[in-house]
Amino acid sequence: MNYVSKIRKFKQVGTRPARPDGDDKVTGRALYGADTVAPGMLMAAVLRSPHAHAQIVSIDFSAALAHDGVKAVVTGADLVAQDEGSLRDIQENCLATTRVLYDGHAVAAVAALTLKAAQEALKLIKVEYSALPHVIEVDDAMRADAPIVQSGRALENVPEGFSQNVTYHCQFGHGDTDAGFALADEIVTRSFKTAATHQGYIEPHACLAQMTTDGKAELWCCTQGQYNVRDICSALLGLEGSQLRVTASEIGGGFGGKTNVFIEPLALALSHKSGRPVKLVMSRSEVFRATGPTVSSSIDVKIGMTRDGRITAGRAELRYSGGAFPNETVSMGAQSAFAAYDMAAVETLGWNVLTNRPKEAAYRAPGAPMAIYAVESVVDELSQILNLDPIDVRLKNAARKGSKSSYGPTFDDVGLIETLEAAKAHPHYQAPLGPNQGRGLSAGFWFNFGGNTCVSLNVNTDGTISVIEGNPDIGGSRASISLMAAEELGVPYEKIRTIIADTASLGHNDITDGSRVTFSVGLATIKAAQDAIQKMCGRAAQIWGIDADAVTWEDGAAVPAGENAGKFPPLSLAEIAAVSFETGGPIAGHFEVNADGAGVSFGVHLCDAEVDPETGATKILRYTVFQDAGRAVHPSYVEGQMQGGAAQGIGWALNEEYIYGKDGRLQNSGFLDYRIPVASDLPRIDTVILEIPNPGHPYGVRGVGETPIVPPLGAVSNAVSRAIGKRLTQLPMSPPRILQAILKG
Amino acid sequence: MKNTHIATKVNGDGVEFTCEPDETLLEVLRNRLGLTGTKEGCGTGDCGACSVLVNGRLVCSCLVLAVETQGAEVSTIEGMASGDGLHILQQTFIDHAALQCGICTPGILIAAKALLDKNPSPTDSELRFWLAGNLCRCTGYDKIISAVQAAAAKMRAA
Amino acid sequence: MVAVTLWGTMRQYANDQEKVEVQAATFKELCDALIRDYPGMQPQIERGVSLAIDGRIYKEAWFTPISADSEVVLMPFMQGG
Amino acid sequence: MRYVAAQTAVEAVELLANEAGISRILSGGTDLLVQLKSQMIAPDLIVDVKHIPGMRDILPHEGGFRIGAAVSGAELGEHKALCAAWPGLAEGFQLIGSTQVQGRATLAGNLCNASPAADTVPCLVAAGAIVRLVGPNGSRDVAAESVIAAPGRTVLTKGEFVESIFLPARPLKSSDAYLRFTPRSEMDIAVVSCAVSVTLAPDGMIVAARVALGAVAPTVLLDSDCVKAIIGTKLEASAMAALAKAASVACNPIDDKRGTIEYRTHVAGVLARRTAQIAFDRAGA
Repeated sequence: MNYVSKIRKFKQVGTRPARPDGDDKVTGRALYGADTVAPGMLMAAVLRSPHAHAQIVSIDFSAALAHDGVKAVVTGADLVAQDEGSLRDIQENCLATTRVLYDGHAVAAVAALTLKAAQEALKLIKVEYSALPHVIEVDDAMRADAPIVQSGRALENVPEGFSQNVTYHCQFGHGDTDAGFALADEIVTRSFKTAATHQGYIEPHACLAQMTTDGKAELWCCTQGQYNVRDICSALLGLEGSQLRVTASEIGGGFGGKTNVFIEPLALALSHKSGRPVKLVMSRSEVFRATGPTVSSSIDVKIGMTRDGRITAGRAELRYSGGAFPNETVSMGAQSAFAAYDMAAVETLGWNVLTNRPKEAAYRAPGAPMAIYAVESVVDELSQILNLDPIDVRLKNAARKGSKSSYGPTFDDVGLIETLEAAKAHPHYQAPLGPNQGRGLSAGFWFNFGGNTCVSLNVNTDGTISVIEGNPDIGGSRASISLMAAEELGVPYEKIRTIIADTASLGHNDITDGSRVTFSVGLATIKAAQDAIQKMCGRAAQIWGIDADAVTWEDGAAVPAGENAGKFPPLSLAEIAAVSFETGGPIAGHFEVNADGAGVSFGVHLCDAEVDPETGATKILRYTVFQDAGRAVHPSYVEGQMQGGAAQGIGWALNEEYIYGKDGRLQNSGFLDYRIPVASDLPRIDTVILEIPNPGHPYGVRGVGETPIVPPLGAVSNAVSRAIGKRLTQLPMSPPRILQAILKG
Repeated sequence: MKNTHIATKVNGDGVEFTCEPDETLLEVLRNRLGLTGTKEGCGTGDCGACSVLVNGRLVCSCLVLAVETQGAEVSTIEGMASGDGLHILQQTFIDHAALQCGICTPGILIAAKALLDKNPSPTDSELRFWLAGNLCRCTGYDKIISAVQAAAAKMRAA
Repeated sequence: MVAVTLWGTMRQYANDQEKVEVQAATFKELCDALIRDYPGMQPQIERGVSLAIDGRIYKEAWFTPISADSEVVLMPFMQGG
Repeated sequence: MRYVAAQTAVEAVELLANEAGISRILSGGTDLLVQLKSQMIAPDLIVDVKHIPGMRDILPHEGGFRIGAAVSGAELGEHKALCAAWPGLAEGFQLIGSTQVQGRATLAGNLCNASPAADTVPCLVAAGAIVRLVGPNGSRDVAAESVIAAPGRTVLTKGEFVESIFLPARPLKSSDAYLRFTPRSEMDIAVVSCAVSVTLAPDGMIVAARVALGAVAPTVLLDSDCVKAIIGTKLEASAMAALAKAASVACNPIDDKRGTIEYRTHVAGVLARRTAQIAFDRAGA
């Protein structure tokens, strides 16, 4: 549906009230995944593979089961075997059955009276492995003679003649690229590599499961999507969906990494076997070894440009690896690589390749950051070669309303040009630079999703409102949802309380992903409010004895619609609510939708970096984020998304990476050597929110959560490349890599 | 392993507990005393989510054995607000949107308060280096720095 | 008839055409028609596809109407973070 | 596992000497607890030494300072006279871990953990620090550079532990400095590090120096060629070039997740120059 933007004046949307969960979170009362207990609870621990790739010859857990305090042991044989591809992969990833496919792959789990007893018991489990050859790097895994991670997994779209590790192929684009390159005055071709990075949420995965002998179960866990957890766990445990109630705890960060299921089925299976509640909490090392990092990539980009900065053609070939299980993340990289440009000829090819790494999990705009980094690096290099202003080059080629996007559809209103112009006009862009300093710029893009959403809105008899939604609040969404309900109903924000339902209390909601919550849940909340308003208008009409369609809603009250309807003083929401029992019963609004119309979001980041020419150390001096938010419902949390995404992207660009030894084992499974940015690594991150309303949302909202992680990779790389006068093509740009580039002469 | 009896003070209250000698203060706070406001992000002193004060010193409670707190005074996030009101730092964190997921927030509040008690007017740089051991993955630290500075100003004026 | 733009990989199942015409008034009818006319597309369509109609992306929505003059682009089914 | 908070040095020595199983000394615990958590070690006995009288004192001694083995980084950083005399050591100590870790970590612990990349060890070595050990046969003094035998291994014998560390008196116009290279600004392990202690003549010429390099060899290097390069100079360009070269030549590093041989070798020279300059400027100030 199109919500043609009547220019609406908002009273509450766009303000910055206190978040409803603020008090609980600053006092330590908020309950996260590991913060609950149950009477008689056991503690569980997981045995993980020390091999990158091995056959499981046998598992003998008799000694573990006999260990003091141990109540249950589960192995892969205890989960219900799945036939279907992706469920089967989740099952194998949760507990390996015949082969371990990466260092850290779960093999067995133990529940005991204490965590220590469970950990001791793990050491008593005898697993006989037969080691198999492994492969870690994506380019190595594509070679014909590479060790095979899984065979028979290639989809029909993979051409003949590739290693069996290649499971997926895609191609996008339009126009004649050869003809386009022939028109170019300058062509740059470069190859890039990016490392796998982890979402790095501070809260490790944690859950508390209770499964009883009558086939009922309760699960408390930190997740981005309790309904998804329910669906997967019921399949893996053989439960009816209705009998497994999943409650999402407060969530200590996710960024896509908590869209998956890892330990929950193990805890349920252990609870089933022991007849006791089971708590299972990952260690930080387990989080790094066994939960999803993003894909690692190897990318070739070729772009042609005329002397005056017009892109004539672009081509990219992307090879991604998301670990030991098939995925199609590369398709989003291939679609978005050139999304910022209005191009006559563009072609992208994508390949997914299996390696002996943990199963990829989505990470903020999955697949896009590395693809756009590669493209933005080449566009920057062309701007340098042709001595053109990098913003002017992007403005000249920017995607706009009516552009045929690199992934096919024609763009509606998109805010890229406005965003670029804001960057160009900002004082940051003109500020002087000192020696060894460089300024980098990158555009970024994300599709943004809608999806399945269900919201209930209860009008309480005291005139307050309870909003019940089903998407875990990662970054302040309860505040935004409450604001939209308050706006639509015309009641103060303080009258609203929004809660996140468990799986039994509200219909299905898709995962909190794809920057969909403020858009989709907001849409459903507005619609649920309208549903309630319609009912309240009906009650007012009855009270006044006029037709229901002669009543409208203004400023939180029912009023007669015009002169002819009759003369009655407004009936406020509170007044209608107070007599709701007398006028027909409780009042509630409801809405369910598979939301479409999520508007794409563009961002532009400016980064100033200084490089120490003797050590290759990089310091980020100044950073500014420009982004089209459609409509910033709670601007503080929009800024927060922009700043947080920028910080993660800076970490990705400079220091974060999965480091493997020759043995295929992860060498840096802790926060000491997996270096996420600390407070003293970063400058202020300035933000400029643009609001180009999304025609697909009643308030013009676009998702904002994912786009901000896309531009930093290119912005930082371009800044560093300009600072040292050498083009860098590999992330992270760790000091040894930068120094090597400087010294190479 | 034999349990040891420990008498200590937590947030001003006398507390007695028994624990095994290898249990950390973090484990005892969370699992034996029900004080789950102190979070575990890593268990190895690299993230700061478990920050508490022991005898007035800012420490990671995951790097302290509970048996070491015999006779000590321990301060946790649960003791920061007074009965009827939030501490200025807590209120300012809410007002400045300095938290998103909130898992790092208790540790950052404890650490920030320890700094302001010692240095009421830190520079941004002093603040960033002081808080370098408190990882936050959501905010990019920007609003945290603003909030602490705003709270410091209010505390100086108070 | 609706003209559907195919992404590169799907063109091999339609004689390398970038655009194909099918008789369909909804998303579901379009998927069914594509499978009928171009059986090579069946596995991908069954795994999941999105559809961009006049620039707006739809997932799963069977009864989304398509008019003959709409711009219709077939896209992979997407997943976010 | 048993935990005992020893009240006297004699008690601690007896406990350690009589333990048949694995024993560990606890002072700040910032390394020990990580090893326990990661199940690297499973000791039978932990002896907490920080309650022994004197272990948390910093006392003037023979014109220098005697630092109790359980003095934390935060406590040392609050000792103005010590920080003024040994700013490099104080900075090196403050670089270990976070503010939280500073609340617990000790010099003795950093030394006895025997990591090639320990931040305070180059500082102690450059300072000419003397480490006092107590054990079943009484106490003995060992030069800081002789305490570590190999990565993860010290010369301490069964029953011995560090009681204090002595920093000698400073001649006039003396100072020190410490720099390390890490990818992050904080919360990191040195990829390369360097400590320099210098004494200047009244005319500003370097008359005495000690240069120590960390994370470029199995143990911290106390390098005489680096010293030769700067003695009798005012760190003129030629002296600096010679120092950088000597530092790079002295390196015997490994490739690991934190750095490459090539990188460490190059940056050792850079850091030696920069550290010497800071120490020189401080001594002359």
